[in-house]
Amino acid sequence: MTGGPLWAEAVAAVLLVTSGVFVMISAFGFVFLRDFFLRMHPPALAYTLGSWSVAIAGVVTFSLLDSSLELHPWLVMALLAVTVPVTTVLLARAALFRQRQARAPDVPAPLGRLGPR
Amino acid sequence: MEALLALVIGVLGGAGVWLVLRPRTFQVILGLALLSYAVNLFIFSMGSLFIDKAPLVIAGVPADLDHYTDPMPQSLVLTAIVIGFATTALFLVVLLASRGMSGNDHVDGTNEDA
Amino acid sequence: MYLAALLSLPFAGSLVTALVPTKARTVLAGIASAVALLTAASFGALFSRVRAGGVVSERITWLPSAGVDLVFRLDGFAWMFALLVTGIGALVALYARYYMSPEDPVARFYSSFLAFMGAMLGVVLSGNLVQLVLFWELTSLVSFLLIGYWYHRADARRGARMALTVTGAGGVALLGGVVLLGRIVGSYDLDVVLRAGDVVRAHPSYPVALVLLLLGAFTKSAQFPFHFWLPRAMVAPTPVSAYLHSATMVKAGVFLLARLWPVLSGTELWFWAVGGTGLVTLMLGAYAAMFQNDLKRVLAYSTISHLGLITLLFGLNSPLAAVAGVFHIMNHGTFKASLFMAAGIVDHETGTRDIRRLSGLLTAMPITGGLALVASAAMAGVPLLNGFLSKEMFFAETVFLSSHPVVELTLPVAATLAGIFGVVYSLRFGYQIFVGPAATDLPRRPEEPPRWMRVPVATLVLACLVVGIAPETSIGPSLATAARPVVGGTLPDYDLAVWHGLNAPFVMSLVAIGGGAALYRLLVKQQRHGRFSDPPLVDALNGRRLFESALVRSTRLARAALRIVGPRGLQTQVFAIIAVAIVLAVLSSRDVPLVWGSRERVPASPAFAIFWVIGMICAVGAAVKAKFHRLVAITMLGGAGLMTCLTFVWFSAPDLALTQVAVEIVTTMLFLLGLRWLPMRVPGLPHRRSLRDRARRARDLLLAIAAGSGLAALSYAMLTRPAPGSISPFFLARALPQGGGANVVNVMLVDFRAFDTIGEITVLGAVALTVFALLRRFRPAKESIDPPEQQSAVPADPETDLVRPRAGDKAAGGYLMVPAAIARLIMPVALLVAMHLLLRGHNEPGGGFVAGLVVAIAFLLQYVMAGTQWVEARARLLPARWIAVGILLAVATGLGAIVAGYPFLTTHTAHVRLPSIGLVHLPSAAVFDVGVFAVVVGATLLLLTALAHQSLRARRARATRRGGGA
Amino acid sequence: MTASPAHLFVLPIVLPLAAAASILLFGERLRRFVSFLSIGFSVAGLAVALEIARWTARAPHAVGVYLAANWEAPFGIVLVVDRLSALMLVLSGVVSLAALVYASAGWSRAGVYFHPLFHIQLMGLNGAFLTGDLFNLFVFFEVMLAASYGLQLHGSGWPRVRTGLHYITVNLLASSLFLVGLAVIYGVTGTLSMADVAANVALVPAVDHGLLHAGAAILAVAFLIKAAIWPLNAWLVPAYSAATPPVASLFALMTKVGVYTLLRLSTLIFSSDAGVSARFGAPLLLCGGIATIVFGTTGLVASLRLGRIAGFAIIVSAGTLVATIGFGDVALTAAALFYLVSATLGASALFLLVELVERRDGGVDPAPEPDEVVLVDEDTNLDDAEAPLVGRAVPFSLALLGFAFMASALVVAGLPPLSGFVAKLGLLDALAAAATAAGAAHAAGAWTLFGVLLLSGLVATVALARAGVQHFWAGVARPPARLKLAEGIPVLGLVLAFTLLTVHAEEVLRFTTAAAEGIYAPKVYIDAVLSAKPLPGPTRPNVEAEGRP
Amino acid sequence: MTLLSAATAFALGCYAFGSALVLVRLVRGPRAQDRVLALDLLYFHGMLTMLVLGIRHATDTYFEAALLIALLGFVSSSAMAKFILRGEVIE
Amino acid sequence: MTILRKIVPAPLSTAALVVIWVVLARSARLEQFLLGLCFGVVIPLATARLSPRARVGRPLVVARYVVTVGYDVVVSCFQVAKGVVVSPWRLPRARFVVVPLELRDDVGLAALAMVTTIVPGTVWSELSIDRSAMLLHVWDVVDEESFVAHFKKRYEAPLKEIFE
Ligand code: NA
Ligand code: NA
Repeated sequence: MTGGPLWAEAVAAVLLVTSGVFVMISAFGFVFLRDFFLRMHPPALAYTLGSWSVAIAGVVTFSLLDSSLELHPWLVMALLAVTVPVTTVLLARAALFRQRQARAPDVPAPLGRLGPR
Repeated sequence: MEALLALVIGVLGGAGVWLVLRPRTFQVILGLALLSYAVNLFIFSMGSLFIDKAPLVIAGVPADLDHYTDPMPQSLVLTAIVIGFATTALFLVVLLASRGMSGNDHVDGTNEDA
Repeated sequence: MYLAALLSLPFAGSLVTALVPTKARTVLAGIASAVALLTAASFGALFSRVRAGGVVSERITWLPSAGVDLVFRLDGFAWMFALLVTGIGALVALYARYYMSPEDPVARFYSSFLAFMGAMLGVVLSGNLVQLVLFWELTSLVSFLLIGYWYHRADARRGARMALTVTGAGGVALLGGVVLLGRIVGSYDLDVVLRAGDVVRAHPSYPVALVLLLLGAFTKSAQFPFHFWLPRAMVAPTPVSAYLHSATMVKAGVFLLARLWPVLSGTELWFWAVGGTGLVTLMLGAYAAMFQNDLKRVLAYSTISHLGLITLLFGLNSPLAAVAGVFHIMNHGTFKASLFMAAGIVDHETGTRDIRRLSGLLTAMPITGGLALVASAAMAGVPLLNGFLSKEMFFAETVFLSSHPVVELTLPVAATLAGIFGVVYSLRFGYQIFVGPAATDLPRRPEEPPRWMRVPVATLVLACLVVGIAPETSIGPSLATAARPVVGGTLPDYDLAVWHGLNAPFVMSLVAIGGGAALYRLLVKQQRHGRFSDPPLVDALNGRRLFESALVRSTRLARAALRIVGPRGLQTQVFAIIAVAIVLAVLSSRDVPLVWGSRERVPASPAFAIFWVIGMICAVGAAVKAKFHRLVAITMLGGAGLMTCLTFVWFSAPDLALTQVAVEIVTTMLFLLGLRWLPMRVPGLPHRRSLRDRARRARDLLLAIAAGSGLAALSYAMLTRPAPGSISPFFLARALPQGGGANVVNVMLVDFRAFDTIGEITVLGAVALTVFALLRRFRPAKESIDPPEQQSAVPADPETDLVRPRAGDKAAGGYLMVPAAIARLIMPVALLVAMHLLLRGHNEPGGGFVAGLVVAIAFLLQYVMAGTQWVEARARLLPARWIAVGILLAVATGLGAIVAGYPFLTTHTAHVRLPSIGLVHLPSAAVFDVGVFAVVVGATLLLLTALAHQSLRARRARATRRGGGA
Repeated sequence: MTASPAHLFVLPIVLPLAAAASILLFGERLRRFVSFLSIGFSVAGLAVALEIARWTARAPHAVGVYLAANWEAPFGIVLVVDRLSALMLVLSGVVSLAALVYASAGWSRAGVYFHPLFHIQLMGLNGAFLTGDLFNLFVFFEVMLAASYGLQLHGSGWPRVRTGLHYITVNLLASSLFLVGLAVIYGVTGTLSMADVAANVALVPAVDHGLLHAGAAILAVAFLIKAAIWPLNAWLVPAYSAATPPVASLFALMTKVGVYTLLRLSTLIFSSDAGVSARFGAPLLLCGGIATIVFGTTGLVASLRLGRIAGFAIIVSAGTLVATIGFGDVALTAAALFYLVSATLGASALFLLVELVERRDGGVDPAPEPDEVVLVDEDTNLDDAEAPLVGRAVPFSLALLGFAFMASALVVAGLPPLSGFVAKLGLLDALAAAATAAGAAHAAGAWTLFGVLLLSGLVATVALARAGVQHFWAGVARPPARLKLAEGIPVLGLVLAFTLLTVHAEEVLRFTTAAAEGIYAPKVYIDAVLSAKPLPGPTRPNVEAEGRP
Repeated sequence: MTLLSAATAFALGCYAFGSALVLVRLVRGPRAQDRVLALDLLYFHGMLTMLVLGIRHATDTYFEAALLIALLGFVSSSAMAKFILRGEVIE
Repeated sequence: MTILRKIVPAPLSTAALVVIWVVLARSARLEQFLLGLCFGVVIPLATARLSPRARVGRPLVVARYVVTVGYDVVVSCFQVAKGVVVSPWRLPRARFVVVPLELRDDVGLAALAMVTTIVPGTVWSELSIDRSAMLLHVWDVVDEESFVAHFKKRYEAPLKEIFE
C-alpha cells in the first residue's frame, strides 16, 4: 500500500478517522435536527474538518509517496471554501422566502433597507 | 458484489423502463436518463472489473487484462455518455416544444390522464 | 428491327401529339389516323410472311440474366390482331375528330389514344411472356387515362379507377401466373413456352399457374364475376369505348386465352374454368343487355356477352371451336366498333342515349340509321352478315360437342337462349330507336352527322356485309392465317360457306331470331307499363355492388385494424419495443440455459454495497416522484448518477468518473431549465384509478420488472464468466509506445478509435444545432409566459432583495450579489482547470471532452448568477462558430495525415526541442482533442443558452402583452 | 485483389462533415452561396460514390479496406467497401442530391441550419454503410439520427414536434438496445470488428451461445426498429409524413440503413460457417418481413393522403427486403438489392411530389371522394353540376407533375414498365425458384411471400390511383401549382434515375448479383479486413512483426 | 490489513453510512430545500470517497474527479436552490 | 510599466493561477511554470470583462485573517459537533441575528459570506438590498449584542481593511 514511515501512516489514519467521525456527526445532525435552519449547520462540519483532514491526510500520504511536497489535495480544500457558500447562501435565502410565504412562526421580517438612506 | 452490481443495473433499467412507459413527457425523459445509466453500467460491466487497475499504462507492468482494467468498455461508455447527454438535451427541448404547442405535457399531446 | 420500329410508331405519335397545340383537332386526328393507317398498312404488307404459319421475330436484349428480352414476334394470330388494332384505330381516330367538342383540348386524348394503341400492339407482338405482362399493364394504365379523360366528372373518375383496379388486379395475377409458367417451362420465351404444353399441363403447379393466368384474362375480358367494370367504363368518350371495347382492351383477355391455348387447354380444369366462365358470362351479359336503357350500356353488356361467347369457344377444348373463337374476335370487333360509333352519333345528334326517349330516328338520319340497323343485325346473328357465320359455328360446336351428357344437353339450349337474348337487345338498339314514330322531345334536333363521321361506320358495316356474304374469299385466308397458330399449327376442317343446309345450327339460329322477335314484343309491351326497367333476378348478383362495398369496407376495416396494430400513442409503441426485445432475447437464448461463470469475484466492500443500495433507492425514488414532484425526481436522479460515477471510480475508470460528474452537472442544469416551462402538477385528492388504468400500470410494472431482471441476469452472467480473449491488450501494449499516451482510454478516443470520436462530436454538434433551430420557434404555453409563482409572489415592495436583483446588464445585486461575486471568482480557476484537464488528457485522466464541459459549466454559472444579459453584454460566445471550428480542427487533423501520406486520422507526433525545456512531444492527437474541446464548449453552450434565452423572451412577451393591454 | 485507391473510401464520410462544418462557419448569411456550396459538396459526394462503385465493379468480389487512423483490424476502425456498400453509397448520393436541390428551392429556409444538418445526416448514412466496426456503426447511427431529429423537426410546427417526440423516443430506445446488444457481443467475443466477430463466432464456447444469441437478438431489435418492421414501426408514417418534403425524401433511405445493417450482419456473422449460430434469426426475419408487408399494405388501403401513402410504401418495401433476407438466397438477395434501389428512388420521388401536389390543394386535406366513404347507387349521378363532356386543358406544370407522379407510382407499386416492375419480377422469379427448388426448406414461406408481394403490389396500385385521382383529377377547380425550376429538376432527375435504372437493369442486376454473391461468401470480406496491414509509419515502425496479442 | 487501509475503510464506511443517513432527507424532505442540501451533501460525500480511495490505493488517478466536484459540484445544487427561490434558473 | 499593466492587469490573480497550475500539475519543472504563467496571463485577459474588479491590499492582514478563520473553524467544529451529538437531549439556542454592516465591496461581502459559511455555527441568510445589514442564523447564541460586536470585529473589520 504505502511505503511511508509508520508515523506518517498513523497521522493519516487519525486524520481519516477524524474525517469519518465528523462526516457521520454532520449527517446525523442533518437528519435528526427538526428545524431546517438548524439542519443547515451540521453540514459545515463535513465541509470543513471533514474534508480538511482528508486533504491533509492526502498531502501527507502523497508527499511521502513521491518524496516531494504534493499540495494538490489542499486545492480541494481551498476550492470548497469558495464554492460551498454559494449553495448555502441561496438555500438559506430560499428557505427564508418559503417560510415567509407560508407565514411560518419565528421567521424574521425581511431586512429591506435598514441603514441610513 | 457482482450480484449487487447486476441488481443495481437491473433496478436502474427497470425504473427507467417503468418511466419510459409513463404518459408524461417529463417521466419519459427521466426514464431515458435512468436507462442510459443502466446501459452505461451494463457496457462497463462487460469488461473485467478490477479495483485500482485503471488503464493508465505504467512502465514495467505487463500490458494484459490481468493488470489493467479493460479499456475498451470504458472508451465505449465514454462515447455513450456523451451521446446520451446530447440526446437527453434534445429530447428535453422537443418535450418543451411539445408542451408549448399542445398546452400539456402528455406524450401524445392529448390531455387525457392515463 | 422492323417490328420494333412499327411498334414505336404509335408511341412516337403519342409523344408528337402531346406536343401539338391542344386544340388543333384536324392536325391531331390526321397524325393519329396517319400513324394508325401507316402501321396497319405495314402490318398488312407482312401478310405473305405469316401466311403459311411463318413467324417474324426480332429480339432486343434487355435483361438476359432474368430471362427477359424484348422479343417482337409476329405470327398469323398476332398479325390479325395487329390489323384489327391499327385498322379500327385509324377509323376511330378519324371518327373522334368529329365526335369531340371543338372546345375540347384533344391533344391529351390523341396522345393517350396512340399510346394505348402502342400498348395494345405491344401485347399482341410480345414474344416474351414478361414483356406481354409489361404491355398488358400498360394497356390498363393508359385505358385508365382514357376512361378518365373527362376527369372533372366524378363518374369518369370512378369508372376509370374501377377499370384500373379490376384489370390491374388481373395484371398482378397474370404476372404471378407468368412467373410460375416461366418457372415450369424454364423460359419466358413464347416460342419455348408454346412448345412445352405437355410439360406444363403435367406439372403440379399447373392449376395454380392456370388460375392466375385466367384471372388476368377474365378481368381484362370482363368475364363474370369481373364483368362489372365494363359498363362503368362507358363514361369514357364514345370513341374510346368504340376502340377499347371492340377490338382492343377487352380483347386482350381473349387474346391471351388464344395465345396460350396450345399450352394450357386440353384439360378438364381448362374446360370447366374457361368454358364455365364463358357460358355464364355469355348468358348473363345477354340477359342484362336486354334491359338496359342507355345505348352504350346495351352495347357494354352485349360486349360482355360476346366476350363470354369467345371465352366459351376457347374453353371447349376443341380446335374447331378455337377457330370459331378467332373468327368471332374479328367479327365482333367489326360490328361492335361500328355500333359504338353509331351510338355516339346518335348521342351527338340527339343529345341523349336513353332508348326510352329515342324513336324513329331513321327519318332524320337515314344513312346512319341504315348502317346501324345493318350492324345490329350482324350483332343479332342475321344471315348474310358476319355475326351470323361465327355464331353458326358456335351453335355447331355446342351441338357436336362430346362431353358429359348434362353438358351435351344444356349447352345447345343455353346457346339458343343466348341467341334469343342477343336478338332482343339488338332489336332494342337498332329497331327501337330508328324505326317507329319520330321522337319529339329530344334535347337536340337530330340530323345526319358530317360525312367523315359516318365514313368509319360505313367502312366497318361494309366489312360486315362483305364477310357475311362472301366469307371464303374475303376473310378465309386471313382467318386461316390467324387461327393456325392458335390451334398449334394444324387447322381443323371447317367450311366458311353461308349455307350449310337445314341443319341443327341453322334451326337454332332461326329459333333465336324468331324467339328474339317475340320476346322483344313482349318486353316492349311490359316496359311501356313501366316494368322491367332493371334486369330482374340478377340484382342480387351485382358484382359491381359487391366490389364497391368491398372497397369501402376494406378502407374502413384497414383503418380499424391500423388503430389496433399500428397505434399512434407513444406508450403502446414503447411497450411493444421493449416487449419484443425481451421476448426475442428470451426466445433466442432458450436453448441454452443461462450459466453463471466462475470468474474470481470482486472483494466485498460494505461501503460500496451501501452506495449501491442508495443508488437503487434513488432510482426507484425518481421513478415514483417523477409525476408530481419533478424537482425531487431530479435530485433523486442526481443521486443515482452520483452512484454510477462512484462505481466508475471504484472499478478503475477515472475518465468515466470525470466525464460523468461533468455531464451530471450539465444535465441537472438542463432539467432545471426545462422545468420552468412545464405545467404545474399538484397531486389531486387520492382518487380511485379506473380498472383499465390500474391494469395498464400493472402491465407496465410487470414489463419493467421483466426488463430489469433481464438486464440484471444478462449482466450477472457476463460479470461472472471468465474474460474472453479480448482485443484490448493490443491497446494496452501500444498506447504508450505508438499512441504516445499513457491514458489508454484517451488514446483510444483520439487515436485508436478516433473515428468514433469524430462521430461523437458530430452528434453533439448536430443536436446543438437542432435545439437551437427548434428553440428559435419556441412558443411557451400561455400559462408559462407568466412569471413563476415565486416571482409573482414577491410583494411589490422594492425594498426586498428579491425584486429586480439586477437591471439589464448591470452586475447582480440583492440576493444574487454574493453568489455572483463568487461565480466570477471561480471563472478563471475553472478555465485553468479545464486547460489542465485538456493538456494532461493523453497521459492522465482528462481530455477534451471533460475540459470542454468544464468551460461550458463555468460560463453557465455566470448565466445563472449574473443573468443572460450581463454575460452576453460582456462576452460574445458564438457557440455555433465553436462547433464549426472544432469539427474543422478535427477534420483538419485527419486530413493532415492524408497530406502526409497516411490514412485519415493517423496520429503524428512532432518532437520539438525548446531551449531550457528540452524535448517536447506534440502529438497531432492533441490538436484533435482541442477540436473535441471546442465542439463540446460550443454545443453545450448552444444547448443551454438557447434554453436560457426563453426566459428573456417570456419577459419580453409579458412586456408586450402588458403594453398591448394598456 | 485490386489495390485500394488511396483515401477514396473515407471521402464519403469526410466530405459531408467538412461540408457541414464549413457551411456552419458561414452561419445563416449568404444563403444563395451556401446553397451552391452545399449542392457542390453533394455533387462531389455523388461523384465519389460513383467512383467507389466503379472500383468495386472492376474486380469480382472486390473488397476494399481503409484503416482509419492507420490501425489494423480488429483493433482500429476499418472502413470496408464492397459492392453492397458501394451500391448504398451511390443510392444515398443520388437521393441526397435530389433532396438537396429540392430543398434549396425554399424548404431549406423553413428553419435554421438545414444544410449543416443535412450533410451530417449524409455523413451518418455513408458512415453506416462503410464502417466495419460494430461500435462505430453505433456512432454513425447516432450521427445519422441526431441529424435526422433536427431535419425531421426542421420548420417546427405542432405536427412535426408531436411526431418528432415519438420518433426521438423510439430511436433513443433503439439506441439503448443497440448498446446492450453490442456490449453483450463484445463481452462474448471480445472484439468489435464485424469481420473479427464473424471469424470468432464459430469459436464461441457452447455455454456462451445463449448469451451471444440474446445479445444478437437485442441488437437485431434495434435494427428492426430502424428498418420499420412491424410491430416496431408505428412511428414511421406520422414522422415521415410530417417532415418537410426534402427531408422525408432523404428519410426514404433511412429505413434502408436498418435493412442494410441486418443484411450485412446476418450474412457476415451468422453465415453458414457460423456453426450452431448459422442463419440465426432467419425465420424471424421472414415472418417479421411478411407481417410488415401486410401491415404496410393495410396502411395503404387505409390512407388517402399522399404523404401517408408514401410512408406506408416505405414500410412495405422495408418488409419486403427484410423478408428476403430471411431466405439467405443469392438470387433473391440480388433481386432484393435491385428492389431496394428502385423502391428507395420511387419513395423519394413520391415524397418530393407530395408537397408539390398538396401545395396545389392549399395544404388542405383533400375531401374524400363520395364513393370513398359511402356506397353510391349505380344510377346516382355524382355530378351535381352535370359537368359538360368537354375535357380540361392541363397546364404544363401540372402535366409534368402528373407525369412524375405516375412514374413514381409505377415504381413504387412495381408496375411496368419502370424499374419497380423489374424488381418485382426479379423477386417473384427468385421466390418461385426458391419455392420449387428440390428440397426447398422454406417453400411455404416463399409461396406466402410470393402471394403477399403480388397482393401488396395490387393494393399499392389501387391506393396510388386513388390518391392520384384525388389530387390530380378531383380538384380541377383549384389553381394550378406554381412549380419552381429547382423543384422540378430533382423530381425529373429521380424519374430519369429510375428510367436509367430500367434501361440499364441488366448491368445493375449483374452488379447486385455480384454483391449478393459477395455477401454470402463472407470469407472474402473477413480475410480482406483482417489481412489489411497498416502503413509502416510515424509511430508504427515494425508492422510486420505484430500480430494479435 | 495495514493501519492506513483500516482507516480508509473506516472513513469510507462513515461516508457510506453518512450518505445513507442523508438519503433519508433526500427521500423524506420534507421540503425541497432539504432535498437539495441532501444532494449537495451526497456529492460532497462522493468527493470525499474519491479522495479517500485515492489515499487507500496510493494513486492520484481519482483526484481530478474529486477536484471537479469541489470546483463545480455546487453548480447544480445552487441552481436548484435558485429554482426553489425564483422558479427560474437563468433569468 | 503600463505595458506590463496591460498584459497583467491583475497580478494577484495571475499569481494565484500560476500557483494553482503548478500544484495541479504536480510538477515544479520549468515548463510547467512557463505554461502556468502563460495561462495565468491569458485567462485573466480573456475573462477580464467577466471578472470582478477587486483591489486587494494588506497582505499581512490577509494572512492573519486566514489563520484566524482557520482556527475558528476548528474550534467551532468541535463546538457544533458537540451540540449535534447532544441535540437529542438539549437543543442549541439557535436564532436569527441581524448584523449591521459597513462593508460594501462585492468581493468583500462575498468573502464574508464564505467565512460565515465555512465557520460552523453561522449561516448567511439574507443581505439587505442596500448592503447595510445581513441576517445570520446562529447555531448557539446567548447574548445577541455581544455576538454582533464580536462578529463585526473579528470578521468584518479585517475585510474592510483588505478590500476598501
Ligand atoms: Na498512432
Ligand atoms: Na457556517
